Amino acid sequence: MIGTLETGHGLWSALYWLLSLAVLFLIAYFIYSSGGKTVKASGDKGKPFLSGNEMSKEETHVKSSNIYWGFTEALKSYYTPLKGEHTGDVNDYVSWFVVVLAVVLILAGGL
Amino acid sequence: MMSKIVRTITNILYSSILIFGFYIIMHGHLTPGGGFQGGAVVASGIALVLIAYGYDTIKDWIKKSNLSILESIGGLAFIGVAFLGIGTTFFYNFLANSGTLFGNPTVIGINPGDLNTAGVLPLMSWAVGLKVLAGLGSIVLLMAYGIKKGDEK
Amino acid sequence: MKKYVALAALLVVSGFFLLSAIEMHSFGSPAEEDMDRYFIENAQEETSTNNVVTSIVFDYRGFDTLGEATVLFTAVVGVSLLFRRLRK
Amino acid sequence: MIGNLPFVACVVLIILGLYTLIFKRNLIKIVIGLNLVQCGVNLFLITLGYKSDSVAPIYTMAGKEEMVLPTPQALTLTSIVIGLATTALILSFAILIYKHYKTADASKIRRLRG
Amino acid sequence: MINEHLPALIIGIPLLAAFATPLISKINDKLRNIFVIGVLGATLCLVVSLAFNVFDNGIFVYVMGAKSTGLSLPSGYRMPIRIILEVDGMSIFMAIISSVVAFFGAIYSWAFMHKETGKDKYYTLLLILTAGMFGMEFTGDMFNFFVFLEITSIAACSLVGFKIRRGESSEAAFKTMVLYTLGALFVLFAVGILYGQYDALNIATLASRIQYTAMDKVALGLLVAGLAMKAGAVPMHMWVPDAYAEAPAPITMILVANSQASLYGIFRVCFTLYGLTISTHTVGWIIIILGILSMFIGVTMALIQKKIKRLMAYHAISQTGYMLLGVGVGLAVLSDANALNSYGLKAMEGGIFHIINHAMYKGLLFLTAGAVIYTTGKRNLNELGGLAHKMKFTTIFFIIGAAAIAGLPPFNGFASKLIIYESVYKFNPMLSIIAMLVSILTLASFVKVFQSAFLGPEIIKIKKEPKTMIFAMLCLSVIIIAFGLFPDIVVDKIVAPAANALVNSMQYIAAILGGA
Repeated sequence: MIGTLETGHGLWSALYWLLSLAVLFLIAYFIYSSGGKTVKASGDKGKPFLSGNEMSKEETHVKSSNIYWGFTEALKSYYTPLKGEHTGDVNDYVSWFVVVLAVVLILAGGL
Repeated sequence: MMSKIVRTITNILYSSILIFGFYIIMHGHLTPGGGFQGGAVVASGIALVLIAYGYDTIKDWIKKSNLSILESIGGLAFIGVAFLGIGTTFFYNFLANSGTLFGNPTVIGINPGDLNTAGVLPLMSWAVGLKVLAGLGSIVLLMAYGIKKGDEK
Repeated sequence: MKKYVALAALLVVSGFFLLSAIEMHSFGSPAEEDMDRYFIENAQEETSTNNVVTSIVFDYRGFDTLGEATVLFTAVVGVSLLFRRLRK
Repeated sequence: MIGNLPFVACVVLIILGLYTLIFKRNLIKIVIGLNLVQCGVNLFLITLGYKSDSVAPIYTMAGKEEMVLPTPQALTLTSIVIGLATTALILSFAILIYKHYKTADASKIRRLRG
Repeated sequence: MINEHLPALIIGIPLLAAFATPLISKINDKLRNIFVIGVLGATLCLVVSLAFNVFDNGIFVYVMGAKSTGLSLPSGYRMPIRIILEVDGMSIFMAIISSVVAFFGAIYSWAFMHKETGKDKYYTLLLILTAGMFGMEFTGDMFNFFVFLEITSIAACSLVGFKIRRGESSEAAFKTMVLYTLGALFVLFAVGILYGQYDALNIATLASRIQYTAMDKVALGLLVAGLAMKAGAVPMHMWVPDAYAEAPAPITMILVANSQASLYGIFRVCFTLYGLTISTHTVGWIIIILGILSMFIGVTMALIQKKIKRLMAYHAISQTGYMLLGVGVGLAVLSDANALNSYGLKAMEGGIFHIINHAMYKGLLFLTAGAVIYTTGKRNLNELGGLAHKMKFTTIFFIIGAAAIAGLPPFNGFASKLIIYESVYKFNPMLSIIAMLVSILTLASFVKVFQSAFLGPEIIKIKKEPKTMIFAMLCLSVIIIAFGLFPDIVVDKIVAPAANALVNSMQYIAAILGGA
């Protein structure tokens, strides 16, 4: 069968996957279409609403630096040293290179 | 621009540097040297003139665009000679021992040398020589121009 | 702190480099020379050149020389790209 | 050991270049460090081909038939030209950086980080 | 007749065109663009025909300057003396990637570089960079490999510093150049050490002669570290975001392929050059550790980036980790025939399949990023928003690329990642779990880009993207979808021969030296 990839211990076929996706979509569409059709997005319902304040549409756009703020805040102890290592100093780039070279030489040469 | 002494000596030396460079390119297959070395010698002549006369004077004498054309031609000639051998293989020395241009067979063992030997090697030497003298010359000129531009700002 | 790590790494690397320099065949008597003996013996006949180095540069390893010429060409093009005029 | 002193000298040159690259902050000095490494490697290559009591591998009016290995000479020629090209390019970058940043201190030239 | 000379022509034609480009630019700009695209298209055709040749007839040997193209040994001698191009499954696999990427990069450049000055030099360098990659991939000679490594380094760095009005460009190019040159010098030092011991430069000859002495170990370390640096493995990755973010978008796409050519160098050194003598387990683990570090640190750094191309550059590092992981697992079990057949070879196929997938979708993503920068003039994600309103095509292409890199079915990234997960799980379950975690984080960070740049209200003015840019992105998207729908064909036809070529290093040696 064309499109079936052996992945070592299983099979993967994108065509079957698409077929099952289509079936799922049909089921979902059936459930969706059997619902009521009374809700309309016009008037007050369509306006952005943030913590009780009415805002213009431009202000509601979440800036990229605010996305995953919680994630980075929680992993601060991981991120602070990691960012500290990316100094942008060419001497540090070379020293990292030499450090890796030393480690590789020890591992490859010692064993 | 440097002092008059430097300029006068440059005037005297310049031609002999050029001739020496071309001699080295030409005898690359017989004596130490070859296209790169000779080209570098000629380019050092250009650098000497640049130092003696300064960038503003020399830029009218030696055009960077001409040098870049010369360099392209040198590169094309080199790879062209390599492509000419493609009847057999890429880089095949099709002129060696053929009896035509640069085609005399060479004496095996220690000998005084014959200029008309070595097949395509002298041609490649000349192509590389042109390329190196144009390339190094234009690098020197361009860097002088770049520093100049930096000073103006 | 970081400096000492770099210095230690440099010392390790230099140790290995020195090791390879000392372990290398003794200076003046190459361990194997079959490829080079071929060049010395046959270069005159095959390329009709007195200068063995030139015969290697332009014939046996001519492709390297093409690469080298390309490197120089690239550098010149790169330098002229950097010092180009921005307006036409 | 003592016979291999030429190789050791080349390696020392390489190590000095690495030291310069790691600890010196001036852009020009960094380029010089790179050149030191280059010279060390080139010298290492050319010393590999040396044979005692031999002449240069050129038959024109040669003194005798024993010749040093020719391949390292060809390789070194190639790598010298390559080194020259890289040096020219890298110095041009240094000129441009100096023009934009008004400094040649590598620790101040780090707008790109993080 | 032309069939015999294919490898030399594939390297020679772009170089010839590169020397001719400055002259042609003097005539006409449009003619030059057509010329460059035509040359790259012709090269692509030659690569494809060479690929058919190699898949049918096995390893292709081309001897430069000999009396006939296949004459690798001079009569009566046991070692090759000339430079030999040796094209096996892995080489041609990498060459296909390079040529496809360069071709679409040139097409995309037409509109993208329209307003810049110095286009003649730009196209010259592009051609040289392409030829250099072919040279690295085809050559069977260590010193020749170094020469082509330097060619790609110099061309790549000149192109990284293309925007001379920005100081950051020069800064990135300087740093990259220092590292590239140092890495190449380490490679040269290693070549010198190998030459000094065995008096040979040919990879096959060296591989048959190597004893694995202390000096060989030093040379191995130098080669692996130098080439891993150029491939962008953590912790030598710091140049990657600088260079990728500052280069023009089509060049960034080619730089990805260039890094992968160095990756090919590592594989060639570990599998072929040292394959017979090395302690494969140790070196395999070195590569696996480099891969895991690259995957994890790359993706976590990408999450917090604010500039669009810098973010994608960190993802390039992280995806390189997958390739190192897959092939590293294969190397680690190389001496164990049972494990190799049960999962090692599959892991290598996954890693190698990921190389071509990564080149395609990462190229597409960089091109979309280039389109965003071209139409808005802004690099910072915080200043972007609502691009989907105007740039419908770019948005669709971005979704395709992002879904592929995050490993969502049915795109190609999923297929290769699935192979890697399953086979690496048998080797060490922990590695597989880390790989999956990294995949999730990748999805998360691309959701961030999509939300902040493409969704939301229109907050900036944009112009439309030109047609040639859309065409290049469309072609890459089609390739991605085709690879995603029919991964089995790709794996069977081009990936499996590449993996087998790496494993069977004896064949590579026998093709030059004869016998077995």
